[in-house]
Amino acid sequence: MAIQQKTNKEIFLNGIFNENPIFRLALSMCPAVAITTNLLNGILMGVSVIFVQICANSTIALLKDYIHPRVRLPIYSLTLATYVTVIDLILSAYFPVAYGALGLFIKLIVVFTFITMRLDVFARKNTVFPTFLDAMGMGLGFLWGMMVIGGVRELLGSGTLLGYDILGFKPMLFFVLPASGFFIIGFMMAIFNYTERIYKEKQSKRRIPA
Amino acid sequence: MKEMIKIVLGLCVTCITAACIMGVTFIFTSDPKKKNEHINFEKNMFNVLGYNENRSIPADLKLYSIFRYIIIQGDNQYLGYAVPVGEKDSSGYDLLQVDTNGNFVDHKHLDIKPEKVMEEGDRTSAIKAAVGGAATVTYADMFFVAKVENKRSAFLLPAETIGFKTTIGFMLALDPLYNVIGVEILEHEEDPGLGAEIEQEYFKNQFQGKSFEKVKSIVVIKQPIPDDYLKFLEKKKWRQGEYSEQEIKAMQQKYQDSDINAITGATISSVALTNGIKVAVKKFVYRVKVLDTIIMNKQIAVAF
Amino acid sequence: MKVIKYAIILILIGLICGCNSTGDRFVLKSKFQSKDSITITFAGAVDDQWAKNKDNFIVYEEPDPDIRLIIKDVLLSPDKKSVEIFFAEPINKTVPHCLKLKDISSDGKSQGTHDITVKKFYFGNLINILVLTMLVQNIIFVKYLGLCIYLGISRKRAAAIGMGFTFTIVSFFSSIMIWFVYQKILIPFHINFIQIIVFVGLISLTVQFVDTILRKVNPVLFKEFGIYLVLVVSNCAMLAIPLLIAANNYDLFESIMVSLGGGLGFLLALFLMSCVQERLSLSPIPPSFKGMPAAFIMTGLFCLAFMGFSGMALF
Amino acid sequence: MMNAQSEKNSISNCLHVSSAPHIQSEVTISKIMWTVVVSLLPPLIISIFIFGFQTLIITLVSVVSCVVTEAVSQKMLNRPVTIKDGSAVITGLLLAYIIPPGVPWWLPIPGAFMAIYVTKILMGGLGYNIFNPALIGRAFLMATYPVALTSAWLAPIRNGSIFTYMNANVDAISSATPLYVLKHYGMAALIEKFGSMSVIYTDFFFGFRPGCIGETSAFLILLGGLVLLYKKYISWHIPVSVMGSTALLTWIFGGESFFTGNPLVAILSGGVMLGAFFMATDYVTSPNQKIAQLIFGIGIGALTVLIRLKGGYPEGICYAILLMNPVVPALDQWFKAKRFSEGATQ
Amino acid sequence: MKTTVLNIAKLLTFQKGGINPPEKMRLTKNLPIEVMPTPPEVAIFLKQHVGTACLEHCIRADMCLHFVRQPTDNACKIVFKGLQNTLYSEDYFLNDNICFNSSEVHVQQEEKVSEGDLIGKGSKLGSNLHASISGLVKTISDTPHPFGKEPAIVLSIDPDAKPKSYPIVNENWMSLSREDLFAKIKEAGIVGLGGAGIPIDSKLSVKRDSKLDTLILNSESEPYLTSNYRIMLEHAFEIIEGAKILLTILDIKECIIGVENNKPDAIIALNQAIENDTQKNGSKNQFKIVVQPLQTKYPQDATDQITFTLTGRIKPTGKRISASGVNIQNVYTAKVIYDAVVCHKPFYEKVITVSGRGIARPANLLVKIGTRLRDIVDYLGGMTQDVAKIVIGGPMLGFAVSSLEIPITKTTPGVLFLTQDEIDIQPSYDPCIRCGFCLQACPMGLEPNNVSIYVEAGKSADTEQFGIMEDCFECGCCAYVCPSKRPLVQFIKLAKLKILEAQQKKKQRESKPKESKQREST
Repeated sequence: MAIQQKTNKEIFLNGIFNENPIFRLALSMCPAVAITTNLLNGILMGVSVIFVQICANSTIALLKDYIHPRVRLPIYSLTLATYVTVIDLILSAYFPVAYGALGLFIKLIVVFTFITMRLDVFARKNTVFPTFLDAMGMGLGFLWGMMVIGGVRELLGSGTLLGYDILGFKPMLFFVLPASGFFIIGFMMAIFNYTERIYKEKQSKRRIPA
Repeated sequence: MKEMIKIVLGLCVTCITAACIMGVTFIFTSDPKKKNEHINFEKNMFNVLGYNENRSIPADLKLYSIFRYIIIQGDNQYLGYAVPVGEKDSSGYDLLQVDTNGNFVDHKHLDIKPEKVMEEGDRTSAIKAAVGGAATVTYADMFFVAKVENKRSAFLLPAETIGFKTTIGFMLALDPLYNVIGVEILEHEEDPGLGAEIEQEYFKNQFQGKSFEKVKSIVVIKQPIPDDYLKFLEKKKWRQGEYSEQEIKAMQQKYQDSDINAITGATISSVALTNGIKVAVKKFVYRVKVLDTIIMNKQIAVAF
Repeated sequence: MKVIKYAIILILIGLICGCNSTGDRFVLKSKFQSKDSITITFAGAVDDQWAKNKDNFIVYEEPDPDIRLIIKDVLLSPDKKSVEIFFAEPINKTVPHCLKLKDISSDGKSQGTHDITVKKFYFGNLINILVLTMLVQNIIFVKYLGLCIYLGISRKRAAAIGMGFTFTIVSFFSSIMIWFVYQKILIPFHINFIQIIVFVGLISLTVQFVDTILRKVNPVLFKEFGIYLVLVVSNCAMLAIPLLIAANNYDLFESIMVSLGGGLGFLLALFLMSCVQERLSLSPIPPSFKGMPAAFIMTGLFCLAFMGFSGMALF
Repeated sequence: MMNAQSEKNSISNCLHVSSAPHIQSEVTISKIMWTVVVSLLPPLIISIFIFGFQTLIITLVSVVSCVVTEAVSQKMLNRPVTIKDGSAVITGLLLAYIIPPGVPWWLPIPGAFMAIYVTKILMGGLGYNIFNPALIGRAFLMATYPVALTSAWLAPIRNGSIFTYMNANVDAISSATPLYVLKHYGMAALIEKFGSMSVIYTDFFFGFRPGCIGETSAFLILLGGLVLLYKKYISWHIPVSVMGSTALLTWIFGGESFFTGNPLVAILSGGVMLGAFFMATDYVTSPNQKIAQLIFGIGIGALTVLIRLKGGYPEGICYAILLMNPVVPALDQWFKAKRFSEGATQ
Repeated sequence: MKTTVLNIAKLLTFQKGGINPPEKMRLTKNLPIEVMPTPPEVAIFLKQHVGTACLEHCIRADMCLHFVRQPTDNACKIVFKGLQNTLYSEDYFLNDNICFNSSEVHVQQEEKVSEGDLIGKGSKLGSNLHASISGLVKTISDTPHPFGKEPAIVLSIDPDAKPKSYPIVNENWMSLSREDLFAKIKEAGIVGLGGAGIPIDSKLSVKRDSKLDTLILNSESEPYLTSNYRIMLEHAFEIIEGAKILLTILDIKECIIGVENNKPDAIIALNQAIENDTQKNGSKNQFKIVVQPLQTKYPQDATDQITFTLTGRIKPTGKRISASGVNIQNVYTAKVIYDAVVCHKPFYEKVITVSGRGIARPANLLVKIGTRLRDIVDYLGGMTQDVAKIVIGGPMLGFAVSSLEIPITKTTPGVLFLTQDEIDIQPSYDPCIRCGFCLQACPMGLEPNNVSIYVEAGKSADTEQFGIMEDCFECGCCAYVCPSKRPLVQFIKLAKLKILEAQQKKKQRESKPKESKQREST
């Protein structure tokens, strides 16, 4: 299989940069826009996603021989829904304040396209360890994205980071509003595109003398 | 056919496993969840009573909860108050049935354990059982009585009002003479930077120390808060010992009868909260007076 | 299109049945007049004497039967067929008010005591919910849900409209089903913690259902909308509507309105974005911003525009 | 006179060769834009007399920041710098005109960035923006500094001292706008606050009322609008339909009962005039065909009245235009010019 | 009389669009037609007209002259620069397609010819060519042409030859049959003088449609050009007679002459001629010829527009104008036909307007076909220093040229020497601001703005939806009104080219599978 030619490191890093679910694939943007008003929310959401993704991916990778391909999508939903319910219950029990902010979006992890996509594209065809790495990479990619957006918004919107006063004043209230998430994601994507372009240009320049 | 059976079996097994996992998690998390909720609620209550890092909670502070129900029996409407009775640690709950004119109707014992009383389902079914028969019982609201050294120190009442966008939930603390001790915003969805400022100390602390007489006719004015008062209201910024007890009292007295200064740019939210507090206090005081009169007259051994 | 037409007719019938009149023979109509008065219209002329006596009227808010509102004044209209009751303080129109009219005397005859409830027009409330969920709480520009599909589909206008309609239809049927299941099964049995799994299942079921029916009834329409049905299943906006309904404890008609409003709001957002995307595809956007980044920033601008609706209430 | 023979060599150097047509009308973008700028200036001058000298400072800051943003961003993107065509100046002027006069002087700067860079340059530059840049700038400021944008109103100066408000505490002299009074306290309160009805009409017409910097003087805006109409740079369809529908719908729904609203006050007391003449008519963000323009204008009027009467803000024209802007591509496609050959008899 | 013409309250005009550019007729309006002395050398192109047969060639050659076109010997560099990047660039070799509808050479090198001799024979869509001067055939070779270079017969003058005169020989043309008249016209090598220059015989020999009922004579409505006006003024009688000949050939009775009301004198003159004619012929006159004053508006002379204006008929998309039951000719064509029929004079000299501030002495000149611009410039006293553009034809439709070696053809209505301030050349253009001016100006109801935006975005092939292939006749109204000074006509030309390419590719793709299938079957 073509996928297995990749080294473990590549599999791991793939989700973080090349196929970053937020900035490159532009999937599952709803929480990235709606709840990243501060860094903590971003981290919590990211961690929940990592949890669900690792569990679901490993489960599917373990059980892939027993899943009939015809009913694979319902099974995916079921698996995801189970883990989402678990994390939902846990968060509501132990992090009631954060749960108030994340509430709906924790439940919506069920329909996160990129998780289902990874289940179908990767977990179904690979053994447990690479799947775990892939899930970890993807999850970390998501977490990283959420942290960046959350951090920028918290800093610019309320002048704090993780609740600690950094700037001492509130520069732009706009960044507390969810609408600002769109702008930040847009600009982050543009930065990604720009770096990629520069990188490719450099590579092609290197190739020419060789 | 064989495939069909295989698929069905596989799905069944998955469903059962999923159900097991969820069930187990639910069982493990339900108790801490409730506990957390309770703690959170209590924290809010203590906050609004003014207990914080600087002012510790007295050891003998006790909170008693009173629930109000609307009971409809045939054509008649009654109010039912589930009140804690018994001298020590509220050993049980009784139901006081009052008609709409404030006259005592009935007094029944409720078959419910004190620790279960916060559970709405259990409580309602206990009241239903006590009232019996064809009556409809609907939960209306609740309030708390705080007792320190066996004396009523405060009433706590959660209430809500319609704000600029959605409902604003808040908790009010009144002293035994119905003067406002404090206000705490529990939930709201006002605009950040505008209506959301109702959460800020400088706004909500304005209600502190307002007398009942003033609250009855309190209005919102569109003037900025005087500088000294503003500094006083921003409690978080108080440094240790900035204000002595006398100074605090003096400030409170100075602004006791002033109206509420609106938040700049969010008059609607300010007015909504102020009116909500006004209405809630008026209704509550009326009811507490009725309840107290009945308890006095009938000599019921309530815990609060 | 026929399906939509029938659905609209059904809803209208439901709404008309759902409207409530006072159900009283002598008292015809009652409504909130101004911010501190209520008007009652009678079938016949009432006596001056009766109307002037403030004690004949008892008014209270429904949840607080023990607290009577203080009546400042009662005005009888010239034709004596309607009465306007003024209160000392502004009334809270969001709560239903109960009125007790003691021994109404009309032409000397007693018409007996009447109990009526004054509340906001139910139909108006429903329309309010519809418009609010569509514009003020727009599922994409204010709630930020369903973005994957929104960004994926909105490049072509025909696709956007197809997706929007499919979404509306599915959300309409699924939310009816979900409302019954949630209110009649999950809540009574205290198993609402498995709502996610149930809702996902029911939505898939609805999609399958719509798919089958559409295939049989209108193959042309199916050809047009069929491809979007699959996408609807894995759409977080689709799941969010029942979750919102469940969280707010709406009644059946309100749920229907929320689902329709959500669907139409989604359609509106997709339509607007598709119009804009067609223009964006012709613009010389800086290369780094081409594609997704521009679409995101454009959505952000839409959000800014939709802030104009915030705080809106129709009735 | 040169000899044709000797001319032959030099001729290909100096002769232009291009495809027909070889003549062009004298109207250019810069001509249109600078005419708009000029017709926008009278409201600024009167605002200095009404609200004081700081309105000039705010307007200057706004214009300069818009122009600088445009120049810098175009430089960074390696595109021709087009600040000379005046479109950035218009955006700057309009942005300043729709914010209250009592705001801090630096406030337009973030708005200008949003208006010029995000709304215009990122979407492809002049001609490709979907939303009106100035209005997006205002909506952004509204979301970012809501307190300043909703409360920094000033009472008009009548004693002629234009330096009255310089360095003054804005809160102390703020005054509610007529629309705010109308929305929250009703018509009676408006009359009580501003004097009799006739005083309201004359004061509002000439601009002696609290409001945004450039929106108060209906008279001067009308003057500027008429210049543009006379020059045929805009057609009457959009301004008339915006103002007409606003007036009509206010008359129907604006009062205590139906058909009792005051349409004249509705038009004079907010930004409807400025919006109708200078913002809704922006070429880029308005439809081309006459019917589409009428629909566009009526849509703006209806949304304005909806937001004013039922919405959370006292004034709705800004958001109404912004909400109608994305509909323009669809309107353009639905209402196309009638093709000549369409009327053909087969 | 003059006032009555101007006072007509509502003059006829076409449905929508159109522009009113400054007329600029004053330069040459009052100058009578002046006969230019015979030049020492003329070059007569074998192909005298643009023709519609090779659309692609015309578009390609004319499209991209946007800023610089560098004609080399037989190729030109076509460059069209967009705002962001180059939209189109091609080295175009002119020899590829030029042999369409040109005439066959009928003389040999060094052969001696006299004025009016047949030197080229028209075949298919070509027309007869006649020697415009007496002298020697110097060479038959490539000569500069507005589109590059094309083969031409070059004649050098025989200084001793006397100018030939053509007395009236056939005043009673009425007695001739239709076929004879037709043959005479064909023989004279007349082409339509309105624009495209299609040979008159093909214009008149369209399938005889029973619907055909009206002959329309139009005149130029472009600024600067006054040759038609002078012809109408000075040769009104010939025009009326020519119209009658045309009516006879077409076998119809009705003729409408549309004249814009900025030429009141011409209207009077033509009316006078018609009056004289009726007086002379009395009851014998079976033709109905009327002069219709029209509102001054460009493009009043375009086929679709003049048909609608005068008859209210609209040409269906994709059909020829004869489907509307009208035949349209230029007034000058009528005059030339009169010459050919009544005087047996072949068409080898024509009246052109030489105008613009760039020429020392503007004039209405009667010149020989094939006269080089250089000779005209010399005759009129040279160019001024600030001439910036030389245009063959009117300012709206003409071709800019870069060389004075280019000769006059049968279709040339005038030569303009324009100065900098007359053309107002912009170094570049701006993006479209969607002002919609072009939508209002387009007489065909098209969307030039959208076409240009699509082309700039690299989606030229998608512009077929805007109907430019069927309806746009590149009148230039859109580009005239555009405040961004966008070269909209070039954009449209480029779009047309790309559409043609796409269509050809599609055809190839469609035909290929068929071939392969056939191969499979065999």
